[in-house]
Amino acid sequence: MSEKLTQRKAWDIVLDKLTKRSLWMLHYCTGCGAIELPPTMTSRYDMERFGISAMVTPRQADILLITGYLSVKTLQRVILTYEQMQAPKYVIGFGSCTINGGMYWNSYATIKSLDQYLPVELYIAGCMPRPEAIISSFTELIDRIGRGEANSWQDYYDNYDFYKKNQEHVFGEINTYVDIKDDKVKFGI
Amino acid sequence: MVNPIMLILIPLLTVFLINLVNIKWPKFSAGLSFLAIALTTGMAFTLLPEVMQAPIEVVIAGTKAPIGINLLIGPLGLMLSLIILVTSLLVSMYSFSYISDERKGMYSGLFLLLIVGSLGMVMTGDIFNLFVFFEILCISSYILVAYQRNEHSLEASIKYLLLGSIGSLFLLISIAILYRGLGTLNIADIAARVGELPPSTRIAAAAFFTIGIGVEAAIFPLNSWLPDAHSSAPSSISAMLSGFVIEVALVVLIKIVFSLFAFAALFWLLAVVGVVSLLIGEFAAYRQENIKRMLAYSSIGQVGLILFALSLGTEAATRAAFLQIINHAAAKSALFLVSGYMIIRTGSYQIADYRGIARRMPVSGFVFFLAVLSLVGVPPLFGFFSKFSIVMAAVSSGSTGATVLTGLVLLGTVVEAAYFIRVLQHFYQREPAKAVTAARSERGAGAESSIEAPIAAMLPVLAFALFLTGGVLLLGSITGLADAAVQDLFARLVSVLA
Amino acid sequence: MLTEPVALMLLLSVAGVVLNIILYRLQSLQMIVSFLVFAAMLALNLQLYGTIGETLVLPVVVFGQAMSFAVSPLAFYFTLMITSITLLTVIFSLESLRGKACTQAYYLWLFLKTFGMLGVVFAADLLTFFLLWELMTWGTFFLMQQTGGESFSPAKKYVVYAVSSSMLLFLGIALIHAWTGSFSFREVAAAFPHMPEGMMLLVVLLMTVGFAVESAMFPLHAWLPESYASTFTSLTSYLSGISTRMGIYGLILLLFGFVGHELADRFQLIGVINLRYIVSIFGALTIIIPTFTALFQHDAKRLVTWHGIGQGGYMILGIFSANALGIAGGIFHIFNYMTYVTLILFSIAAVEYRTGTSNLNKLGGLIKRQPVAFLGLLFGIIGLAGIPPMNGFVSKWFIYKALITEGYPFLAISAIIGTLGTILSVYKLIHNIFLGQLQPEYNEIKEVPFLMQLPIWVLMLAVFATGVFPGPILSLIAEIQSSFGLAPVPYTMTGVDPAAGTLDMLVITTVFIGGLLLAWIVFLLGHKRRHVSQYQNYAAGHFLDESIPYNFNYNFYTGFEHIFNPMKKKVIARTEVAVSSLVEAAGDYLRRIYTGNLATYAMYIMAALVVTSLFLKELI
Amino acid sequence: MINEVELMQQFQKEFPESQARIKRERRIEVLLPAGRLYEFAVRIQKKLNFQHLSAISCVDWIDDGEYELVYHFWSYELNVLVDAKIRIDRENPHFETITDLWQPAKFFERDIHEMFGVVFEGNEDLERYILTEWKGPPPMRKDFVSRDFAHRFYHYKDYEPQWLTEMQQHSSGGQDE
Amino acid sequence: MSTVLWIIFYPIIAFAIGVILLGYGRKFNARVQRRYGPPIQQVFYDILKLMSKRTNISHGWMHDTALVMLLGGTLLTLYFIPVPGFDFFSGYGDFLVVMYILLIPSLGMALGVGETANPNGSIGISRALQMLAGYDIPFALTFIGMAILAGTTNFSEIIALQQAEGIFGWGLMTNPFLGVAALIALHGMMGEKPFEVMVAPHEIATGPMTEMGGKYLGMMMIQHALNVVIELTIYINLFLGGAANWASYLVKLFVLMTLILSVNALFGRFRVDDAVRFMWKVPLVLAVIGVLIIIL
Repeated sequence: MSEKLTQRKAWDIVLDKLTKRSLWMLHYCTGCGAIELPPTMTSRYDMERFGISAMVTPRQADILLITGYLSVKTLQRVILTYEQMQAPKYVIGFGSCTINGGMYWNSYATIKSLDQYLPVELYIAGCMPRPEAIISSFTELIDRIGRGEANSWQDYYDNYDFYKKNQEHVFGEINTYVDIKDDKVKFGI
Repeated sequence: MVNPIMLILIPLLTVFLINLVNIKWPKFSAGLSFLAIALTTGMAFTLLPEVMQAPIEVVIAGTKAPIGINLLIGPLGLMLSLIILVTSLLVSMYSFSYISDERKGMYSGLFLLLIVGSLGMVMTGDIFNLFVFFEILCISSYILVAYQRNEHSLEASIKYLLLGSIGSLFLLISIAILYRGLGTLNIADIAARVGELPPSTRIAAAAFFTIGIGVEAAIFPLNSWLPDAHSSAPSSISAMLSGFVIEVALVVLIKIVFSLFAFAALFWLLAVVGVVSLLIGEFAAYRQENIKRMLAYSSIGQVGLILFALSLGTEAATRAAFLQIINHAAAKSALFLVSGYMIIRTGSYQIADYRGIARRMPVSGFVFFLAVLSLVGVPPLFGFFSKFSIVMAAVSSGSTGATVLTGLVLLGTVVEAAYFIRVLQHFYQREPAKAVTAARSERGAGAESSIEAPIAAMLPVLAFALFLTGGVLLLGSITGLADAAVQDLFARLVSVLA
Repeated sequence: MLTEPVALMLLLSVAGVVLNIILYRLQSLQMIVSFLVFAAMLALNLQLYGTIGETLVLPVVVFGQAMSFAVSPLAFYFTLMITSITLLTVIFSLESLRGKACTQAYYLWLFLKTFGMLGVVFAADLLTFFLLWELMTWGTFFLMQQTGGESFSPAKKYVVYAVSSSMLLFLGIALIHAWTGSFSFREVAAAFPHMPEGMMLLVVLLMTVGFAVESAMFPLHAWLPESYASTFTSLTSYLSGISTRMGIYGLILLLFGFVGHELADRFQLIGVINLRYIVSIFGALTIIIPTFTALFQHDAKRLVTWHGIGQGGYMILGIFSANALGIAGGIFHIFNYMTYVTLILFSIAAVEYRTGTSNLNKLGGLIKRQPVAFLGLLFGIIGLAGIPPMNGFVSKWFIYKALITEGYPFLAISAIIGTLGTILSVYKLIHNIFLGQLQPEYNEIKEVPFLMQLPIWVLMLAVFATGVFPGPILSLIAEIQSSFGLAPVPYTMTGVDPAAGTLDMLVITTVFIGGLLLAWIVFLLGHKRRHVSQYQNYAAGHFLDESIPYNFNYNFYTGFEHIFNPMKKKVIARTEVAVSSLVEAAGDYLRRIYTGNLATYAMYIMAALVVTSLFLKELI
Repeated sequence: MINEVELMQQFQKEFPESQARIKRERRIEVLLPAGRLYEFAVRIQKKLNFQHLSAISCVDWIDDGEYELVYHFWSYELNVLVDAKIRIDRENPHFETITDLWQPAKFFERDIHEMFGVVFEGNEDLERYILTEWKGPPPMRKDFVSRDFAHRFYHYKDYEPQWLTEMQQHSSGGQDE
Repeated sequence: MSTVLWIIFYPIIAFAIGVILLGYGRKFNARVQRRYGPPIQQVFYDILKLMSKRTNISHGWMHDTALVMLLGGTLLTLYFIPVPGFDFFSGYGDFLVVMYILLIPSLGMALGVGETANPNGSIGISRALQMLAGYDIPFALTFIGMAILAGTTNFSEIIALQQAEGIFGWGLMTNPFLGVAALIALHGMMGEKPFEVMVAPHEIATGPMTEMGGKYLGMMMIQHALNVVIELTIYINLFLGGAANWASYLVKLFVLMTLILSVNALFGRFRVDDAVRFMWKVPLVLAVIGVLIIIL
């Protein structure tokens, strides 16, 4: 996670303090961890208290949850979804499978460490973490955004070649019609 | 001042001349008949101004009534003879190229006889002469219908012959009743003394007379011969038959009914029968596949319309009827002549085989199109004004019955427009039928070459078309002539009996 | 006498017909000549305003009535529309018909039709009116079947409808003539009230049904969609723009010229139901049923022609409401409708010119290639749906206000149902053609040439300008109303006089533009935005590219399909088939009378003899 | 209703070179030579009315150098499952398809082709559908060791956080090798 | 002078009320599901976050202009609805104008969503338009009924009439059938649960908002907030006697919002054609009865 220190203007500080209260999570169940999300949403843990609610399309989402193991085939779809999301966006890796391959460490079909392919903001340890862990990760994320340190997404724009090389190593060329380098210039990230 | 008798003598003498000439030089017969008609037409036109003032009375030197020729030419008679002569002039020009087999001499002779018959009927003042000319007319048309000698036309002409002879028999009976009752054969005398006859004999004479002439005038129940006869006759002859023969018979019927048997009930009966035959003609034509039968049924319809207009009894209606007669003569003859060459080129009578023919016969297609529009009554053409005045006259005659009948007439027009437009669209289809592509003419061998009729045949057709479009300009003079004819007719009208 | 604009205009259109006959094969010459003649006619038309009130009598005398023409405010209003739309159609077709097959007679019939319409509108007596009305209907028939092939059968159906309608008119005119003895409008109008009750009802019924067929009122509208949509699209816009409105002109003439309002109310049936209310009910049905049929059309042109019928219903509702505002709304709606429907159809023609098809299921995403056509269609559909600031709204507002003040809630709600149906089908039109994914085969198409864009720009300006400043047109309509002796509409330059109702289009538009500016500022508050390709789209993680058709065009309103399917029983089409088979059966039956064997024929003659003699005997 | 014993005798009689035995109640196992399978399948489907082909599985006998294809036929009336086993060569695995008899065979054969590399002639749709991006050998073969491949192909994070080592000392669990 | 102030600040006040109403709605829903629920100002946070998104994607110039048209149309409608203390514009456009201006935002959104070339969006729009046809017919009939009853189509005159006789002069009291029909139709117009066919996250991925990200979605939420205020105010003006002062206006707003939210929280979503059939059965019949009472 690159520690890019941006000179943050006064307005950005206030903005971060306010926008941290509203995060929309992309309800995209990639692995076995997705079953933990309904309890966090419903009345017992109710993540909506923190302003986090589930959204269906990547355009509207801020958080992308990678819940569990990622086979090569799903990784393509995850990357397409990630690139369709609007910055600032945060990837949260669920469980040990995203950290170092987890239970499928020796499988030929699953990727071992997520941050080779996507800039990951937070990891939640556990094979599958319980709702309390998810809630604590969300609060951690909210504090980070508040402090203005949650800018792992800039890392994807900065060293896109590193990510691109790893991705092509695993599944060859895909065309997501999103030109990251051109976006970096256009949006001035 | 040429003596009106010449109008009948010249064609009659030419008939004998043709038979002589035919032995050595058969080719000249058609030319001779054309010349004769042209001469007669010229003379008729010279008579026009004088007749307008007063009808001419011609009595051949004192011969006894039944044999001597007693002519009475008024504006009505002259107008009809002009129609007859002009139409037959153009049709004879058409038949130069249309009739080309060895029996051309006979054809021209009978052609002239037909003209003599109709001229005589129109001009005669003597009732027996009327019968004589009526016989000449019928016999010549029987033979001409059978001219093509195929199985279909022979059967049609036999039917026509038998029905026609029944008709002339009734006519003879009616004349006999009148002669026995009044002892004279001159129409004017009969008209003056017809009151003396007891009502029952008068009714019998009227009934026999109406049915007698009615067969030839194609009134509803009596016209069963018409579809076969007109469709199987050679096109030039069916053009003549539809063009003026039926109309002449109809006008003569009305003239005699006006002068001798002017019963109000008879007028109503004829009006109703007129509308009924209009509807039958139009509805039957709607389902026809054979083009000439369709035109024949359409003639029945149009004659019905004319009969309805004539039997309304008002001056405006009669003038409108005369205009419609002129319109029908021009339009229907054009249609028959055009379809004549279509049949020759494609070798079939079925409309289905004429798909896309207008592309290869552009001029005839266009004339067919114009004639149809005129018959249906589309404004700039002549037909519109005749139909317009008929409806106006019928409705302004005031009686609710007439308005209802006019409604039916308009319904007939809608049906007529429907089937004629269907045929027209069929002609202008993009992809031609097999028969049309196979058709060849002397003009060129290619599939796209024009299979138009030869020039001699096209000229009369174009003349008719020109009349239909240009006729509007000389509408004033035509209505003037028609007015004079109406006055002449109404002068004879005996007080209308109950 | 010949210098008057009226005579010149009629003469020019006849000259146009003759010229086109002469230049039958040379299409380019035809185009230039027609363009010049129509331009001259429009110029003449503008001078016409000064000569309102004058009459022109032609030497041609038919049936004792000289053919006479007069310039009334209503005539000026309609000729303004006729000449302007014809000029626009000609300009449009200069480019869109270049090199197309079977267009030799295109301008010929266009001139014939224009001559017919001008004659009808200028006519000052019933004879000229009917003569040129026939000419006009036949002109429409020939215009309809320009493209040959499949356009023939709908054209034939039109002939049957048109001929029967003109026959009804003919009978009505004949009856009027029989009663009043003359054709000219003045005497007829004077003698009309004294006509006996039964005869007047018959005449009014005949004439109304005759005009209803031509203006495609509800039960008699079946001929319009198929026949208008199967000819060239520029002709479709010309026909649906002005041709069906001649029927409305006839209705106006009949209702205000002859019958007059107090008479129309005299045919009391039950309580409030009188002749006017019955025709308004038919008007309301004309709005609802065609609009909801348009909803399910798969072809752009048919969709718009079905709307043509629907919008006719508004005009009928407006005219037949006995309220100054309503009548002004109805007449104003004729002008509005002409502007935006021709605009829509020109845009569809532009699309068809480039893509070759107007099938809604095959098109999509053309906004990227034909922005001008899109803008044209957008302005057109806003006008058609009657949403401010376009002119469609103003005339609809007038009609609603009149219906509410007169206390006809169910007519007003039927109008609103019509508007909603219009909005739905109109959105389907613009969505299926311009929005959505661009199909790979339309990648290279370009915008239409300038000559085709010019009419679109002109009409867009007209639709917007008359929307914001309806004043000038309303002043003309007020003049029309006073010429018929009705109370003129209380109008102001930008809307309605505050006393009669609250509508000021200028204020609405300025506030709208203010709102847009404010929204634009809010839009700029966010960070920069970037245009992306159409394949960068949410498809639940699926990769999109050219090979995947990713459009929702077919069966756009599935919900309504379930609701309306049981109701679609095609009653009108079945009645038509029944009538034609009845005629065929009658034809077959009557043909059998001529059996062919001699004996029956002889028997017929004997029977005729017996009948005639019996008939005469007991009557003497 | 014929029971398993009679069924087995019938197989024995018609296919003398096959060994049929009853594994347990309602389960019959038939070892067939490769060539006779299609005949057996036709026989069992048409005559004995075994409508259901529940699965085709493949066993990799790496020692014998053979694949074993097991066809599981099931009959609804007899409620009996017949496993027909055949052996084919492992290096160049080929066998004819039975998709004309049973439609689902298309899917089973495609799966075996992808995982084991067996080519079924006559089955025109043997395209890959699970491991779409896989470039390596058919992964289910025994000679393909997934762990070595994973270590070579994927990147592992050297992950020795401080708290993990403390936990391991206190915890009673065994070492993770 | 006061009208200029009103013109400038009125949208901001309306936006604030709208945001609070929506926040209150989400809190209300949470509490019905026995959840704690987000803070009242949650909607404001959401809008702020959306507007501050760093990257925004658009599918063409029409996508942007349509969004501007969406918000612009709503602001236009806002000015034409009389609110206590500010009915300057209702002198220039009566409720017929308002009924038609209400259509501009939906048309704008439809064009923008169509431009995004996403079938989910198009299906969402087709459902929204069908629902529009569904609820607008009874709604319009109640309008017309009230107009005929009051004899005028001008908003402020209708309000004045209702306030003349105090509580019994309210539209709801004088003609309960029209009032109830309008309430059900209003429910459909707000797009609340039983009739929430447009934004159906489970079926068509939030329908029209599928491709709207960042500031586009922000603008749509601003518009939604304003729209809620507009629709409620229309109902209040026609049937609850308008508002003499701001206090009663706010109370009426919240009471009406609670009523609608309570129905919204309990119901599942109708299918489109069932929703439209319901709208053309119950409220339409009620409205027709109401109108018949008026004209007979």
